[in-house]
Amino acid sequence: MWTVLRDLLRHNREFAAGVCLLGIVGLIAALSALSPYSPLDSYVVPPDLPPGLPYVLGTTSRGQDVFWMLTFAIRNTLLFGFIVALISRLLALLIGLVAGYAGGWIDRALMSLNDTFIVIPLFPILVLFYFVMRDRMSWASLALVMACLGWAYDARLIRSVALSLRTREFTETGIFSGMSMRQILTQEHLPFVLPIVFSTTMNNINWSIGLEVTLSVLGFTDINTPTIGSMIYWANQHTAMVAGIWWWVAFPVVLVVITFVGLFLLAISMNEFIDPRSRLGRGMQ
Amino acid sequence: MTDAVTPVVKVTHLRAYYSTHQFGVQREVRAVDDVSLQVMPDEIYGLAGESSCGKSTLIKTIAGAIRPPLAVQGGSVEFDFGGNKLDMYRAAPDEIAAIRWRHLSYVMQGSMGVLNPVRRVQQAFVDFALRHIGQPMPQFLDTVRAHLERVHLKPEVLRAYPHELSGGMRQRVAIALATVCKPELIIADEPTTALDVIVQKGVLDMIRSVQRELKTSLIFVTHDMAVHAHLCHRLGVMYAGRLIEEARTAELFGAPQHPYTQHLIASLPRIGRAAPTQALPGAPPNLAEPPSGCRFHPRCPRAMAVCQREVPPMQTLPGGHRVACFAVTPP
Amino acid sequence: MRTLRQAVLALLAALAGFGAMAQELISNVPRHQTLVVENPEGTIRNAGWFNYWAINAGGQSTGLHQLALDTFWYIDPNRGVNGVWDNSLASEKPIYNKDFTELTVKLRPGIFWSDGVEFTSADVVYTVETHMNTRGLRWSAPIQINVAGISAPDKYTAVFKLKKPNSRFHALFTVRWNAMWMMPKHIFEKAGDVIKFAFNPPVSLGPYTLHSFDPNGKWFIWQKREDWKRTTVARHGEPGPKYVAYVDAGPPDKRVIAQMNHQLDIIHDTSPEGMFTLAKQSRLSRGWFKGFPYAHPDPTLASVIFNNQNELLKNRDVRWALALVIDIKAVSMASYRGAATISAIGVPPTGTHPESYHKPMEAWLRTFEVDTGKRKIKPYDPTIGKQIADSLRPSMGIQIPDKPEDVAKAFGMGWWKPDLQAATELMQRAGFKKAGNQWMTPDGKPFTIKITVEGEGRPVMTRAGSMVAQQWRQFGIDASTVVAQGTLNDRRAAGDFDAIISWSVETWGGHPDLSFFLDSWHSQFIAEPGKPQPPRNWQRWSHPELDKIIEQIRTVGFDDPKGVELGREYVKLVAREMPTIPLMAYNVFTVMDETYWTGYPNAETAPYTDPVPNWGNTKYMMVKLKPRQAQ
Amino acid sequence: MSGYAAYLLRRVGQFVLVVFIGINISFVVTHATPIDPVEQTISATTAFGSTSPEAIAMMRQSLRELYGLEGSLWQQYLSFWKRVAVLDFGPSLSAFPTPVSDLIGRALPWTVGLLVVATTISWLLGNLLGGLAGYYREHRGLRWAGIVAMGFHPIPYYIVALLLVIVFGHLWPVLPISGGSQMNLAQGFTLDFAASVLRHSVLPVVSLVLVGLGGWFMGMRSLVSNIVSEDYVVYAELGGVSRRRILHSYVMRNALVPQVTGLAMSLGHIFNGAIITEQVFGYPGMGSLLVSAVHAGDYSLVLGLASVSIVAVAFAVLLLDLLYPFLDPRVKVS
Repeated sequence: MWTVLRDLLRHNREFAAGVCLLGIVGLIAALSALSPYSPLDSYVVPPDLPPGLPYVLGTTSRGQDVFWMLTFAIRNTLLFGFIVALISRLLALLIGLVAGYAGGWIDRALMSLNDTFIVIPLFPILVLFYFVMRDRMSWASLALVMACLGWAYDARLIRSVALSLRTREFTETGIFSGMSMRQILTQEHLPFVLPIVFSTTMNNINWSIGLEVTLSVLGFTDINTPTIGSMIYWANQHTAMVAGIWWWVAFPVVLVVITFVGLFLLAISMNEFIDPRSRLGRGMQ
Repeated sequence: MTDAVTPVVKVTHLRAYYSTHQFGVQREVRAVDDVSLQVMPDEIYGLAGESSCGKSTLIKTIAGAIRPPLAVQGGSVEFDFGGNKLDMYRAAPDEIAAIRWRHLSYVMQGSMGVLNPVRRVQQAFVDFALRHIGQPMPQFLDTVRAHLERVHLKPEVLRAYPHELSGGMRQRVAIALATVCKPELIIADEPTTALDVIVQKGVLDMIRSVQRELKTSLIFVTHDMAVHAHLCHRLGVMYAGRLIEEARTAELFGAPQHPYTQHLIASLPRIGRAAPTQALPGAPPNLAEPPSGCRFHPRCPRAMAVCQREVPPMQTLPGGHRVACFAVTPP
Repeated sequence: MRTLRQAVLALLAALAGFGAMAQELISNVPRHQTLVVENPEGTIRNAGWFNYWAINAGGQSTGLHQLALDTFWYIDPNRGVNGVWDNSLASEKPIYNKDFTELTVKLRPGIFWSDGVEFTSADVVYTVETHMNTRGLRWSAPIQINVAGISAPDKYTAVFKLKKPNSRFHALFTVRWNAMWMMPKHIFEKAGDVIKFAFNPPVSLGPYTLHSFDPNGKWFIWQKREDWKRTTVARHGEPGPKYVAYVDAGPPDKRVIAQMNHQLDIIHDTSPEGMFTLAKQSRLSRGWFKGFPYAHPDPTLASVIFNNQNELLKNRDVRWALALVIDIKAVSMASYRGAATISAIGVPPTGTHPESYHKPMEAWLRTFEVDTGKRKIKPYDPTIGKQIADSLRPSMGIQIPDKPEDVAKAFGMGWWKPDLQAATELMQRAGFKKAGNQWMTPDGKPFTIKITVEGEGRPVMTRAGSMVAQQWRQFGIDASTVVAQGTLNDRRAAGDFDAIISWSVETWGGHPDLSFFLDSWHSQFIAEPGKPQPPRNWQRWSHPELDKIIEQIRTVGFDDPKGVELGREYVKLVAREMPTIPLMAYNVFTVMDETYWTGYPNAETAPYTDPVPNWGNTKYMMVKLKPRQAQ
Repeated sequence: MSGYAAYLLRRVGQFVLVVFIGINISFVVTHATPIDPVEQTISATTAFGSTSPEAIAMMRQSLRELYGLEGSLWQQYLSFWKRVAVLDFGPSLSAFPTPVSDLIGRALPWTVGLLVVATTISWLLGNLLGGLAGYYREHRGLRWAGIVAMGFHPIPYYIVALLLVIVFGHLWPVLPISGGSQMNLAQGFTLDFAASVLRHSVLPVVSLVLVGLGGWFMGMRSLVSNIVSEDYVVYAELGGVSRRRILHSYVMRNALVPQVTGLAMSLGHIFNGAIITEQVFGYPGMGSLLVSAVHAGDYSLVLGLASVSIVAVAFAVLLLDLLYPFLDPRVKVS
């Protein structure tokens, strides 16, 4: 695995670029630990200063240092993406592998459920969830809800692989040697689907971050937690764009776009490595 | 055969390598290395050899069916269709396109997948042959139907989708497609290997009859010596990317010169032979780094010192029998 | 390939074409004859509905109640075109009998509906009786509760018989934002079920009639009536604009962009930053104040409203402690960038109120004392308004007034001095303990407060809320804000909050009477915890003294000076009790672009009405507007 | 043909399932909202005027009757399904008594129009360019097209829309950044109206296309670059079939099959994008209506909108599924 990564890094431009971009983003997120200010406090620095020294990326109309806010924002946003991805991966794996392995009516049932979740427009439903949960709609609960909605597309990919594994002889031998379904799935099949899981993770993170940003920009999430979305939200509250405080919107947008492109490059390079035919998880936006 | 007739295709010192460049590692597989041969009009020329000995690559190269990473490194492939001469690797693409199917057609290895899965069989005939046959559609279709009769197919197959046909039928369609324009040269790459024995027999007979009828030349590749014996006029044997022996079929089977050929023939099952033939030691070489000198020497029972140093030249014995081996000395 | 390239080029060309294609803002309506106004209601879901009297009807401030509806009286939140009080459909002020059980209204003759029918007492009787006989109309309830009967002795007189004495009954027909509008008898009596009647197109009693509207509810265009002379505003002159368009102008930044491109003459409200941007970049844009703080102080008192039914907040000491933690200067900066008019007392510092309340009570406030249990402190700092002005002068320069009375007018007078020591003492007296940096409730749990704010709906208030939360947090209280966008009204009514940034004090502005909100503060109306609380005692706070004051006010006349004295008693009471922490007037950044029209109201030279364009009172603005260049 | 029938049956079954699950979710969620439409109405009605408290109490009472909010949740659920059957969602509570179906009827055409146009453009353009890029690997222009498309693809709809608003609303104000058509223009099949609508839809469509394009582009490109090595393509080249012919009848034609499935699978996401975009551009469609309805606590309207969106998307998917067999003859037997 490591050698593969090393080779990819050396010889696959997309992969290398993706790693670099994410490296930058990750570094910025890590810096949040060093922030001199609490992300919740405002008017800790003079407002509306353009980028320069001592405030590298300028300050907001709320008297916050854009750079340090950004570190918290991107940290939380990434964390959010990872949590969603993690939980939804588990779901996707479970359903995908079981469906693929079991086949028959179980497969059919799971897949029609799966297709349902692929087709249903999620945004209205997320908005509705917000209006049920209101201030209980914390960042964590949103992550949970989105994880429960965001597994379908990848479950399909995993299932298709599992389906092909099912007919391989090692599965047969596994069955004859009396392995339980759980054993076969975890010991025999899991290793094969892991690469796909990895690449879909990237797309899934993109997807969840995208929605999180959208929702919080529309004020449909908890605005106390600094995320890229809530940063833009506050900027809009202060009509930063027209007021000429462009750095308040520009830098979050740039950073989040870097993140997206980075993750995305990783995903496609992984994809090409795994399986040139795979569909790049399109539609996950 | 008299020298007055010129060969349909003349291959000289042809070299075609697979060169891959992956993760910075340059690999070169010498699949076809310095091969020369000729095919005469109205002749079935067989190419024999174990799988992965380069025979498929050779005819792909002859047919100009090469795409990266396979590339021609040297030599030439010259066609002569009734005075209309051209060189596959020096002629302009449209010239090549012009001769394709009109003069030179091709039956692929495992012809199962050669038909566009989402379009009806008829479309294939239209795409491939219409412009050569140059008739208005209705007549053209009649011609096609007539031709299908030849290969014992009902005209209905034209309306069918590939997936609706059995393997054998698809094979026949492929062959019908390859022969419908009555080309001078047909290159057939293991056209029957994917079929079960009964169907195989039928297809072979059909190929022979069609060939007799159309007087086309045919390059026929298979690893199955029995098929060769049954079908071919002349036979070339390849080993590790090189042509090592070539002779009229009867002669080759009767008096094989090259140790490898002898082994091939010997290993054929014969009625009334008790002793099983002993297998050759070792395995065919890896063409990425082939043995020096004669590529067969590591396995050759009659290997000599020279075999390791030098590449044995192709020498012509009486009756056009050609062989590349130091152990063989012309009388 | 070539074909593809050509296709792409063609596409681009087409786009460019679109871009270049010049387009009038409004089709077939000359821009220079049109006033374009933002309607803060945004997109009207059922645009084709003009029956204002049916609850949940379509838009209200789509121009409908500013230009097409009318009723007896108007009270102006500022000076008024011709005095604060204007007899509109009525020709005289309300005439009560001495025990306030009968109200006589004299009507103005010669007023006509836009379809040529004259407006008479018959319409009044119809309107009132319809509300008496129909449930679920907008004013059914107040009418059914108050009115025993109505009669029309003659064409121009209407007499209300009231069920019980009520010296404020006329308020129902006195426009402050809106009031009970008159219905056209001749239309509605033919309409069948009043609740199901769309009243489209509306028959107008005002100087404009509906010209056209967007079925998707994004714009409504009104056209001046030929016979505008036969409407009530004619007394003040001819309305300037031939057309008035009320539009959904989108989010704050889009509004600013629109006005910069001179496509939006009046922005209803934007962020302070938006206001400053326009002041800087758009030569002809101006606010209520010519310079800083620009915004119009509505007669609305933005406050931190406690839920007084919350066990922890029942204790006055806690409420006072929380008040003393707040640094109003920071709140003013955070919310309004300093452009706020602060008020320490429970009356908005706007309209005539500074004269009637703030100035007279200054002396009392200076001597006012709070007992922290350990000592007595004088919390009031009369210089805070001035301090804010001074802190802004370096950046804003000459825009900041320096005459004390101007400073007081723009920034307010004094407020409570932050005093963490006193706050700590009060908290301790209330039984709270500080564990490390965290205040613990008497029963040992961490003291947490969630401040509910409205979010995008009211950016400025949201910003104020998060600043207050921050200050409380720094004092050691686990405080945070909760965005209740869209659900705020709901939660406010349900008492589903610890503290909420909103207002339970709204007044006439132009008239010292406080009954407009105060009457509803009587303990008789307080809902059980969890049960919905009727407006406007959102703090669910009651006090025997308050009840006494309210009951007395009910018995004195509207203009009786005794009302003001009682009002001051109320002010003292809430200052002692601190049921809500008054912050500042709700300043509205209404921005007016003088590219096409001049004569907008303003604080210095023409305070004739409230520029905030969703007020019914803004009908008076139309007669003052003049086209800038006659084209 | 029985194969086809079976396929048909399966797809219709899927359609029913989607509608059922989707609508149940939205029913449960909407009825779990803490928003009480009556209180919402009252506070909206009495926000500014002076209304005495006992008056409010009375109003509350009569509103409950008016809105017919009596009845158990189960009864409401049943009656709701009856309504869904005839697409009548009762009166909107925040726009009483206008029927929800009217409001949706007014918004739907806008969203559908936006969606259809944007999706068609991005799908066709993306597949065309992607196909060419996969076939003519060396073409520089196509390389760049690919890079641009990939650059935009991962960015969420909202951000792209925001950027467009900033650019065309602020830096270079040539295109309208809000609304669906010019003011005071009668809606109808007039040239002016059409032009105005077109003009107003440029930016929303562009933002949707920018995001959508990349996916199709890359999907198609990777498909094509695999298909060119398929036997039937190689064989056609050996057969001297013209490159054009090979490109569309062999390569693209085969690549389109999975791309159509892809389209069906991503319709839901595209719909999300459309309503988000509407929100940003103040476009008078379902998206704007949904958000405003949610703010007004009008759950009959919200429920209606959610249901219609789900049914509409599911239906669109069904249509594509039904077309699929004509694209891929193999379906009929499998």
